[in-house]
Amino acid sequence: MSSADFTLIREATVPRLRRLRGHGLTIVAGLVVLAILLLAVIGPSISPFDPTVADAEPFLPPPNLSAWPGLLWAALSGAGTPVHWFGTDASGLDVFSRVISAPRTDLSIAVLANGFALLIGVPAGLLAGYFRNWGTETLMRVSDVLQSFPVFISAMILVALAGQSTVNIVAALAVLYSPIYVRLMRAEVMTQGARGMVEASRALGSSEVAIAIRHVLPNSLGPTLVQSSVTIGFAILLTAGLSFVGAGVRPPTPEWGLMISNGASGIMLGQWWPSVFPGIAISLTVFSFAALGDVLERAYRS
Amino acid sequence: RAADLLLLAEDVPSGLDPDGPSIALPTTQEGMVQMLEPLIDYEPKGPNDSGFVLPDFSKPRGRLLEAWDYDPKALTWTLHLRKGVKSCAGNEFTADDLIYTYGRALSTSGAVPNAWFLLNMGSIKGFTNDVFSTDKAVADAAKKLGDGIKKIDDYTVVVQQTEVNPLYFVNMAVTISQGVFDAKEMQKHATAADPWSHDYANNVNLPSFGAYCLERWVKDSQISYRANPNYYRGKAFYDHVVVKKVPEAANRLVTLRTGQAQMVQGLNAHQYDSLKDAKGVKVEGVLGNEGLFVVMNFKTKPFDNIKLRQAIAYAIPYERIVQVGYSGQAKQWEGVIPSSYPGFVKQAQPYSTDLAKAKALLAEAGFPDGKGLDAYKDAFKLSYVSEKEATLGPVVNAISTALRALNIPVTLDPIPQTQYGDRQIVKKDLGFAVNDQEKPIGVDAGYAMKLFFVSKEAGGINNMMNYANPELDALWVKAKIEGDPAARNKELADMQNILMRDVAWLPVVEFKTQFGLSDKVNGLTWVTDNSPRFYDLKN
Amino acid sequence: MTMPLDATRQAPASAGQSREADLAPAILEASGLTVGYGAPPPIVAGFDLTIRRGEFVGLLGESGCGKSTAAYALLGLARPPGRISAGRVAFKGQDLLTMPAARQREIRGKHIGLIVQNPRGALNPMLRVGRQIGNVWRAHNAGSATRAEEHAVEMLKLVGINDPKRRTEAFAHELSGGMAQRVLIAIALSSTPELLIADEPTSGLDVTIQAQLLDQMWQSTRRTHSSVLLITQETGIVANYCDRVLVMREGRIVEDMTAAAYRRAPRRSLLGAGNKAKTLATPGEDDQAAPVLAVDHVSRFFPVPGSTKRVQAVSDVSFDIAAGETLGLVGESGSGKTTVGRCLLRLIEPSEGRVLYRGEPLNTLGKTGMRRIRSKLQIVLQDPYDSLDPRWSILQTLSEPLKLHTDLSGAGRAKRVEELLAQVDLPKTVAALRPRDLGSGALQRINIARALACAPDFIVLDEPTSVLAPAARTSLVELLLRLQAELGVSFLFISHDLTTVSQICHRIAVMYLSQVVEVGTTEQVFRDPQHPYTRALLASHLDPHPEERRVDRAVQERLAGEIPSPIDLPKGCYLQSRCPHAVERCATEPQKLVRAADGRMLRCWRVLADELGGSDIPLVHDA
Amino acid sequence: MLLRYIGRRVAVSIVQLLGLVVVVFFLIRLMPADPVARLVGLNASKEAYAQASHSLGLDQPLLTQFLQYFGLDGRGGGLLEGHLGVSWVTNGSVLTEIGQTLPVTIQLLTLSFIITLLIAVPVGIAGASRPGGAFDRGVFVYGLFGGSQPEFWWGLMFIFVFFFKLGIAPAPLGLVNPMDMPSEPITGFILLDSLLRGEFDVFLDVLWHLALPTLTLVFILSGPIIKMVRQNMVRALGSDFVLYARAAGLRESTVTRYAFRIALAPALTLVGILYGVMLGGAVLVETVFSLGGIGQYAVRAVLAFDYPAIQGVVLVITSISLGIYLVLDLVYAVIDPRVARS
Ligand SMILES: Nc1ncnc2c1ncn2[C@@H]1O[C@H](COP(=O)(O)OP(=O)(O)OP(=O)(O)O)[C@@H](O)[C@H]1O
Ligand SMILES: Nc1ncnc2c1ncn2[C@@H]1O[C@H](COP(=O)(O)OP(=O)(O)OP(=O)(O)O)[C@@H](O)[C@H]1O
Ligand SMILES: [Mg+2]
Ligand SMILES: [Mg+2]
Repeated sequence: MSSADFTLIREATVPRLRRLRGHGLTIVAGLVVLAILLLAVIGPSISPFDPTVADAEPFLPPPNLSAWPGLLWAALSGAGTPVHWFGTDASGLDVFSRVISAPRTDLSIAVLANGFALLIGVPAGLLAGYFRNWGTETLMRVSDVLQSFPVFISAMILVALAGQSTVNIVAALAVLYSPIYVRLMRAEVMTQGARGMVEASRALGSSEVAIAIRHVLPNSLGPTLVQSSVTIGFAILLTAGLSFVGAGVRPPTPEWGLMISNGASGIMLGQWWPSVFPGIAISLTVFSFAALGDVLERAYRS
Repeated sequence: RAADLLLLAEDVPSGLDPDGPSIALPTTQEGMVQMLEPLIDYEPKGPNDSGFVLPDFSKPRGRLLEAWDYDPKALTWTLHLRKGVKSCAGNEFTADDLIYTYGRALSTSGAVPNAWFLLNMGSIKGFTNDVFSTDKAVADAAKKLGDGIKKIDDYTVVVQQTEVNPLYFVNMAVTISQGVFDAKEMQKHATAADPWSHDYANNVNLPSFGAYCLERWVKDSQISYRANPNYYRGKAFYDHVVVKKVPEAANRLVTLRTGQAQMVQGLNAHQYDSLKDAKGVKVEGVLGNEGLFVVMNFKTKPFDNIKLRQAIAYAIPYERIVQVGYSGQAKQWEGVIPSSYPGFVKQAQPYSTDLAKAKALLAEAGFPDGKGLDAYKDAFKLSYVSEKEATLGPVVNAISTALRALNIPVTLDPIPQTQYGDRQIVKKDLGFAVNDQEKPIGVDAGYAMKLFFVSKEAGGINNMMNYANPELDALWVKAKIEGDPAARNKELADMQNILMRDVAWLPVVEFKTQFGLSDKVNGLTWVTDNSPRFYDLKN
Repeated sequence: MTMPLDATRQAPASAGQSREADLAPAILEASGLTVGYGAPPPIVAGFDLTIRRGEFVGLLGESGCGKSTAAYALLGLARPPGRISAGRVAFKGQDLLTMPAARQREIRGKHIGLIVQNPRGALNPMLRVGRQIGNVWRAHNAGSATRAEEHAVEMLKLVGINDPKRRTEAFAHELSGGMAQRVLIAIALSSTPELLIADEPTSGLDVTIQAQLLDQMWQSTRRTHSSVLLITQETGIVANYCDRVLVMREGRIVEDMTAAAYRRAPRRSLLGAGNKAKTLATPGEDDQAAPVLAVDHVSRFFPVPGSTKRVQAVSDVSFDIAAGETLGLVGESGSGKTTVGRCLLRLIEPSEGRVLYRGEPLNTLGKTGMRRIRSKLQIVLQDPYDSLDPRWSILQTLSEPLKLHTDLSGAGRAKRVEELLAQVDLPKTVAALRPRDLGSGALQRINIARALACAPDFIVLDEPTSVLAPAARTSLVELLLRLQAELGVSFLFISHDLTTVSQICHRIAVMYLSQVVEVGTTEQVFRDPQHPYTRALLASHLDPHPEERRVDRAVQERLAGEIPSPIDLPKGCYLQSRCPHAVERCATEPQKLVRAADGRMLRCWRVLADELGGSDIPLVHDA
Repeated sequence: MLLRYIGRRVAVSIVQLLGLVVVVFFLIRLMPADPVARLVGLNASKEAYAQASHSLGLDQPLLTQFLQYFGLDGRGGGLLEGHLGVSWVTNGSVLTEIGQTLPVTIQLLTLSFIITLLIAVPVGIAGASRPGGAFDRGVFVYGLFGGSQPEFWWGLMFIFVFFFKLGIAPAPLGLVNPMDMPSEPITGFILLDSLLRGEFDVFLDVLWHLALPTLTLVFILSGPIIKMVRQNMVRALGSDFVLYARAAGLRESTVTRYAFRIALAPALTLVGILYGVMLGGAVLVETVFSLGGIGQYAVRAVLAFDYPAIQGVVLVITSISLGIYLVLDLVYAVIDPRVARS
């Protein structure tokens, strides 16, 4: 036989990477996400002030832009006293230290909430998509209801009644986000379950559970992973909103949403810095996660 | 439009029934006091330096009462009612209205027996705990107005006390629960299921003899009043007053600054401070009866340790809290009752910020350098009301920063008002909390003692920190029925000294009750319920 | 026929007039046409072609060589993000690419009609087809909306749709593939274009439908003397319909010859590479007595959701397969072939009847018993890529059956995988690759290797070659033959492709609408088909015929319409509505599969009667 | 057929809602919170507490409370008769209160969604018509940006700029000037009511007051919707049937219409889902602009542990969301025949 009827190593893998390149935006988004991840790890340890110690003057404005180069030089060369780069807030907490320490909180809430939502949604979606019976139908109807829940209000109820703690926020968000994954997973499992590979494996004598877990599950995770990126972004926003109505994380934990909502009214008094800097940080982060989700989606589709 | 007033508030009344479910909300009380007319109040003392008119607590004056007589031997009060007072509905005020009001209080038919409570506190005959008896017959019998309250004629009522108790008279001034209903109007809306018209008062109107009548009320949004044209003290200057709910403090602030509202409330000190330099507006404030204190629960280890409590008292950064938390509009609180109240006793040696002393006391308490406190991490969760983050945030941050500097493992624990209330009042399990909302509404040191400090066994009511000191209780037993004012004052002063020594509360600051006003609005008066009286406002 | 024909262009439909076409003026000329989709290289590069008036031109090319791209480019179009970057297209001498947009639009649709590969996708899913035909017609002709509707009905009738009025109300998804393709033809022909471009108009359709459609197209265009560019991958199609044949490779035309020359030329190109299949291995005689697999009156129906009716996918099918034998299962789409194949392995439980493996009924087996037998009965599916887990390496894939049915160690499995790869002629380096790195021919070999992993006795091959390129198809057939000779395994070979079936099968079973209608040896079925359905099927088969084109031949055995839905099956003969020989009795009398004198099984009383006593059915023998 | 489908869907939804009520009822009562304390305030004598507890019915066994809520205890007036109970804070009927607050939110959302669609659809289509062009890139970036902003912050920002600094927007005091005496509601939707009464000045005034909240919502919502429209349009324009329509010589406008119709369905789904989410999610904008909608009502109910109000809000919003999904499915079936027949 000749090699004419099969090609080894198609070029398919090359353009996939090339497609990722697509927008310059992708790089920016990727860098921001990396930076945020990095800050989540080292943020608190590199912040010039303890982000929870309130002993500075309240409402110190950030230094003038023209003074930054000099101050920066002084800071880097180890001379001079630490500077409140982004000013201080109503309590006299250092805004800069809090902005760079916040990713640890925000990301752990968002990532954990998303992770638990996946933990609930993925198996449920797999069950519902692969084994279609009245039990899984009921599961879907329950998931419908969960999905029609007013997410924000429900999160608030859970947090307000169960107590304002990170654990409760994570739990609330996880429960409320899981139906999205049930749905996505189920749809994808139904497509994947109809593929020949399933039939082939069944013909080989694999058990249904083995097929579901070994073939269908891994091949169905794509859309959920794409969605994860978006969900993580939204979870960060939602946490911020919860803080605004007083059901967010516990102060003085450095968290962007809390900073924005506590500082928001300061805008009216001309004290913009306590909320604008975390505002920029949150926008940039959510934007980058969304952009990354978009890139992933395009990569997944092609 | 000169006679219009727009007040921007954090909320509007949720109900207007003094025995209704929302009576504990200040914004609800604010609505009631405009329409309910009290029996007495206090003569004004003249404005303070910011323009606020304060009362002279030594000069009670009649409102619905023209005069009153007290017979100490018979323990009876003869109330002479004012003639020619007309309600919003045009009904004339008579003894029947007062009898109705007391009868309603005794019926304890509302969600909360608030009116009953103040009369019970005043030892009025017939106002006993029997009304709550689980034996229905006993309860029903107790709910009938007996000879404790007697109508003599249309303008005279006699009230019988069971023991010497000055609190009856003090409490008469508490408009929100002792104000008098327009009985005719109320009875019009009574139903078989609701003979005391709670539904009507909660949801529709509060008919009374006050300065204002309800015009329109949309719960959760706004309430507007018209001046009562029949008001016996003369029609109010502001004919039309609207209170609008604006949840965002910042919006209230900027709207006042643009001149589109005449009055705002519920800002934090920093925000009020920012109004001071603005054109066309002013801020009026009074160190009235609001104070902030730290509660350390005697049932929660290690707060049962007096040395530790004292160490904490010396560690509190009083000055920073005055400056950062209240923009200077506060002062250190050196007693346990408001310093403006008669009978206030200043601490002989006030606690001050003294870290050396704090450290020494900490060591004495058995925790040198904070060692060993880590075991009590949970106890050091500093609770406060999460809705008050804007005001309390800087305060609790200052406290926790200061205490952590002494290696005391403080964390912050904001909880919703409701939950806070539940744990403070019912469960009494708040270990470590910051509180800025408890004030004795009755202007009397004894009222404060009974309400906050006396143990349950000795007839105390609230005692959120589970403080029980037989010495204090013994003094109260005497003071409660002390007929001689001087002797009573002495006993109450002793009690205050004991409380401060024991750090039963850790008083931190007294802060100003403030309002933002258009500079055209004058005459703001202060009443112990901290609600402004629109009637007193003038150009 | 009510087609509004242009009188001046009308010419009598006649065969063999292609010679004059060379002299006729060019309708469409393309030169140096280049189209790319963003990333280089261009997909169509330096494409030249000329089509003359009245010419029927075939364009032959492998999948992916750029045929469809070129077809659209000839109309000045490219699918985003594609762009025509160079070249010229002239329609009757006018440059199509540079003319104003309005004029371009006029040419598209009015002067050049297009029919495409995936007809259902080309129709707007949200508009009724009548509207769509009307919309196109109104874009090029003055007329009211009502007139357009009427025209749509006429056009549908013209392209052979029954009950055209009702069909104008249908949406694309409600049409069968064949019907949708007819709608496209109706659209393309609605303004009597001078040139029709047909891009693989019949791929994915049954041979019976394919023949109907191509015949129809041929007739319509001949009648109007229009030109046709017929794009296809099937040598049979070009050989049977075209006057001239172009061969395209990698984006350009590489050969251009007359159809006659093409038919006579030896098959050099990989397209249609020779029928050099080896002779079949004969199955072992002694095994004949006890078949490996016996199908015993198997039926299978599916409930129709929300109704008490049921889909009769398989009715009362019986046959045996001997050791080392290949049984071909042919029949139109939807006739139940796949369901039969699945029933054999209990991938679908038969509703009635049983399947016996070496005399042991499978339906009574428990879980463990079935698992044991699974290693002996295997299946290879149609789409090789779809049947493999894209995330697994070939090694993992081929290890799966070994893990299930053997207790080989990791190293033992790797060794066995190497053997398997060698068996299907793949280098062992393939083991490390993933499915996406392999072409479909190689993938199908992997599938076969997986089926072979546990040394099965029997494999169901469900259209294993249908998605393969012709060259890969041939080599796969060779592989299967060799494997059978080496391993003695039996096959059930399900296919539409009669050429392949004739090369590989010992015996053939023909299915129609859930029933088996004829079973016989390959020789019997191909040389002397008996059942009317078998005959029509074979007649529709487009084999490159060296002398004659189908269109030049005499009247063919032909079936009317399309396979009916298997929900409300007729009482009598299932073929009765389409059969050219049906008489009254066919409508009432259920047909039984009966053994005829020459040993074959038949399900047609008329044929059987004919054989016994003589009938008037003219048997057409395809040489 | 369609009617039966609707009937079945509605029946399923009702069962779902009943299940929901049951779960919510017990769930909030399991939470470590006690609503009674808020009532009694400082006067928390044992007696007062018991009294308050009794007045809320909380001294009854859980099951009795539950039966009462549903109106199954023989006294009637429960959920099954359409009553949502009495608020523990205001003592008013929850149904009436929701009836007052819900129209505010619906009005705001509907207006915002209409404007969003009016902007997002043309912008999305314009972006899709030249994929990869400068405009398209801008549209794409905005699509991502808009959806990733904290709306309350922008709301405050807009107030600061447009009201406080520039003075061109009304004070954030709700829908009407608080000093004006609005007429009694007819439908509860002020915009509609004013038109019904012929009060055009009121209509315009309300629109003016809605300008900033609507701007805020449009700013946020247009992001994802533009993104969706653009993406679907790009996909539709690249589809076989559009290419074929071009090849058949159809006018560009017809071709765009073809593509648009198929791009519409998923965009509508997104609008529906967002609408459902925003019913509760609009609370932030409502709070910032003092609009007093259902979101704000919910916040108050939650913070006050007003169980009947919480249950009412959750039930109403969830029913509306389920209703929207149902309507969406039907609309989908109408615009896309493929769905209808399957
Ligand atoms: N929209 C597109 N974007 C990128 N590449 C494309 C696009 N459409 C087609 N191609 C590439 O162009 C090549 C030729 O495609 P085309 O559809 O013209 O081939 P074809 O000869 O018609 O194939 P087939 O016989 O399978 O229909 C293919 O390799 C395909 O990958
Ligand atoms: N799971 C199922 N549910 C309902 N109907 C089915 C199912 N599987 C197959 N059918 C129906 O049974 C009939 C036979 O289908 P089957 O796939 O066996 O035909 P086929 O001959 O293999 O067709 P093709 O050549 O297209 O593969 C068809 O009408 C099909 O619609
Ligand atoms: Mg093609
Ligand atoms: Mg098949």
